[in-house]
Amino acid sequence: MKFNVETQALPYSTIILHCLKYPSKGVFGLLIGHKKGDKVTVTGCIPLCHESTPLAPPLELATALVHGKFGASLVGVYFANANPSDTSLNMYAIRLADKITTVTSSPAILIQVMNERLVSDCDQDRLVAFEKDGDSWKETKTLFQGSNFLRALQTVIQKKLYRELADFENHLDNPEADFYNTNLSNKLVQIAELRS
Amino acid sequence: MASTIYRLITIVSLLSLIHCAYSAAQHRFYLRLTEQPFVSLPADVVAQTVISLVALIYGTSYLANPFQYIKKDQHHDRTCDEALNCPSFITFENRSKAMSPEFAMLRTLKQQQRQRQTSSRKETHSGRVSETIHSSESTDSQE
Amino acid sequence: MVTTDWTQVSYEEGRQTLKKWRECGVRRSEEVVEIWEHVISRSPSSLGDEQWAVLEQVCIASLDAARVDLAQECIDLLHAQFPNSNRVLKLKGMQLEATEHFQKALDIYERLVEEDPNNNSYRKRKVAVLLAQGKRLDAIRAINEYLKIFLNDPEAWLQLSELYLLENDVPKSVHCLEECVLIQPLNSMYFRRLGDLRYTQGGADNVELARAYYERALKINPTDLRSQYGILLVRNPSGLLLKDFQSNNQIASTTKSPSEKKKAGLAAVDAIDNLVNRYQKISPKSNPESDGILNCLEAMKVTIGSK
Amino acid sequence: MTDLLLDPAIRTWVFLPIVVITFFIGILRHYVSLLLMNKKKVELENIADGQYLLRARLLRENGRFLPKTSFNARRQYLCAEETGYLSKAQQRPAKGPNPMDPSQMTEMLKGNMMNMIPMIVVGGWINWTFSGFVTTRVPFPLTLKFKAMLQRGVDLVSLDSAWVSSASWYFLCMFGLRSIYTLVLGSENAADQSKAMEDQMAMTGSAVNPQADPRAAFKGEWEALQMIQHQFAL
Repeated sequence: MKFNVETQALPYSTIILHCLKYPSKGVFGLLIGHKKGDKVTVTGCIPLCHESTPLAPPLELATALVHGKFGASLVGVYFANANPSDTSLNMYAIRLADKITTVTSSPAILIQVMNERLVSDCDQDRLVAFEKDGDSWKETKTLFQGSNFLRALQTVIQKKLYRELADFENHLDNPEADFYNTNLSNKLVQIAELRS
Repeated sequence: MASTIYRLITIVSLLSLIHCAYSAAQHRFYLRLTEQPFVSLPADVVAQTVISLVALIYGTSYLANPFQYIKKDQHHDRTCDEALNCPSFITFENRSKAMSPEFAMLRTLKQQQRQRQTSSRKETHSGRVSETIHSSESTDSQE
Repeated sequence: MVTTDWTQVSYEEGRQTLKKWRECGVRRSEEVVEIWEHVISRSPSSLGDEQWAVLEQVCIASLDAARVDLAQECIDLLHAQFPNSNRVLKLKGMQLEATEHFQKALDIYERLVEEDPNNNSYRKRKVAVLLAQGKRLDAIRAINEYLKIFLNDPEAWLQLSELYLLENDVPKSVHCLEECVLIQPLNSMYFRRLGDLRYTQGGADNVELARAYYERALKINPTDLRSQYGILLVRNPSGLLLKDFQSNNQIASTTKSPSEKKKAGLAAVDAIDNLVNRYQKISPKSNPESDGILNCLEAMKVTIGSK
Repeated sequence: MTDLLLDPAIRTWVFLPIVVITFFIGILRHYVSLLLMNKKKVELENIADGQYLLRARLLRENGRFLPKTSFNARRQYLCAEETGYLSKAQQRPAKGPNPMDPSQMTEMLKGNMMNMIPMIVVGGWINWTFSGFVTTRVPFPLTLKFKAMLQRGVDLVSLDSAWVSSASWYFLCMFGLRSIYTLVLGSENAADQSKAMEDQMAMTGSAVNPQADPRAAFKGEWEALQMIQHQFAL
């Protein structure tokens, strides 16, 4: 079944901000959204950790908490590799996606951030979606937001909002940090009129 | 509530201890006035000193905050990133490099150079010759 | 997440922050560059002797933040002050690495190692060059070679364990972490990370070891949230919420004798308790989701309690 | 207590100058030794020896945090018959510090030249110039045995042993000011102690000094490791 993945503006920019907050590390996160037929809409994302080799305990804990809160609308995993020239699929992300597929009993999708396309003047889609086909992961179509969204993204990056983003690891370091980033999302919507 | 009681006990026992010291000095001064040899302190002063000492120890032992594990972790306030970070092995192949304009120009230069090689390899059809060109060219581009 | 705007920070506070980051080896390159450009570069000389250490820190940070021009400036300033110092040469090598002239950087490091074989930082840079080129297996071999001489260097063991994790070789990574624990038995992060690794390895006795390590980490550093969560994970006999997410070989570990199950249940409950009172202290203003997490924990406690 | 009245001039011309002299001689000695002490060339092998000895000790001390299997694996790695580093190091040919060879000679000469000679010279000079009178009194009563130490140069039987002669006051200052030296000098070299330098010290600091013969140390560590009973502490 060929999925058609549409990432809304808010999760799209949160993913990019998560990559920018830890430029020299691989990042990981969960995707929230809903599925209708072969169309998957990603409405939110939760940054989990910022190391290319996340260990089982934080991943299990975070997925359990997020699953407890969002239930079946947990649709997949996003990740980015540390080395910009390395575009291979990260095996920890694949393992997590498979586990989500078993738990939510519906095929999970995998979104990879293409580091080399993050440069400001690139107009290609920064995110590439994959779906499980048999036991290998195939690339699927993604709906791209278009250039006005990119301009909004640039203003957010200029304001260095990525420093306010908190992922689950930051939460574990200091429980005051909210890894659902509710305050940041409101700010994003307000500043860059991103439809949430 | 409880800690105020212990604080009270500590203060009272401290005061009574000072009072004992004062009365002991007073006793010595009295002995010297009446030129009597100093033998020992009067029983009540000794008793009061011992009791107030015990009360003081009892009070302060409750006021002191709970015992800590002897070997404290010296940099316990470090976050996980700081503790597990290896600064001497820092590498610079990261996202900020991929996004910076200067390196974008460097990268396009490398891509053109790679395309030239693949096209040159097709023309000469002899892998070995182009391999030597490739290796020599790559060393030049490194200079 | 409260963030400070580093451009408006006072000179003294900027200096203190740089000093703190230098000591705990924090990697916040963009902020270091910002502090330098907006605050400290106004009058670096007023730092006295400390300005050379700050310059070195700014140079490395600017290389990390892909600002090769700023790095070149720092290197020139340092070179002017210390004309033939090896450390400035090392910085020059790092700059070559950043501009992808790996072979030249390697030559510099080779020369530095011959000149001063006792200094371990040059050898580490040679490993870093291999890492930058993406040759992970060569890097692993190089670190092992390095560790044959300087075997009490926790940083090298940490990097080696990270590399083994990248190769998905958890037992070797555990071995390296154990070395770090040997060298610094009072660092709660190493114990907690060792517990994570053992838990990731899976299997009844590994989970048991993970529990031991989490408790030791908690004993050294009682406010470590990760160890508290770790104990909850390990002790979790059949908390409904977590069970389906635990990797399947953990389930095997829960088939214990009833008395042990009881003990595990009790320990899980009090692990949740101290997590709950940790979260109760958080003001919803800073973390609106903290009560959401509280409810999850309460739900878990109910399911475990009823078991 | 025989109450002697000391001439206040003693305080300004004897008591204080001795303290100042000792202090500055200490600082001078520190810097001269820094200049003279050439950077001891520590070969790589000595560092490796030092590291392995430190490793064996760390294994014994913190071995209780590791499970039995990994502890035995490490012990085996260190103490195996042919391959273990500790066993190999024991069979190495003895290379003790033979005093005959010139480099050791100069080292030793420089060593004692640094601290013995200034002490004797200055002590003698003070004893010669400020001899024959008492400079100060120790506040607490002392037994007679202290008399010989504290009243060198003033051999009055009846004098209470609390009084201190100038020569022994010099020696008191010599040892008393040691902590002040670390305060003054310590704070100085802490300033330029950047992190890299610290690691550097930590790494080579534990190197075995080239003169000592490591074989005995290795034998000790080897036996200690063999005997230890591993018990998982957690």
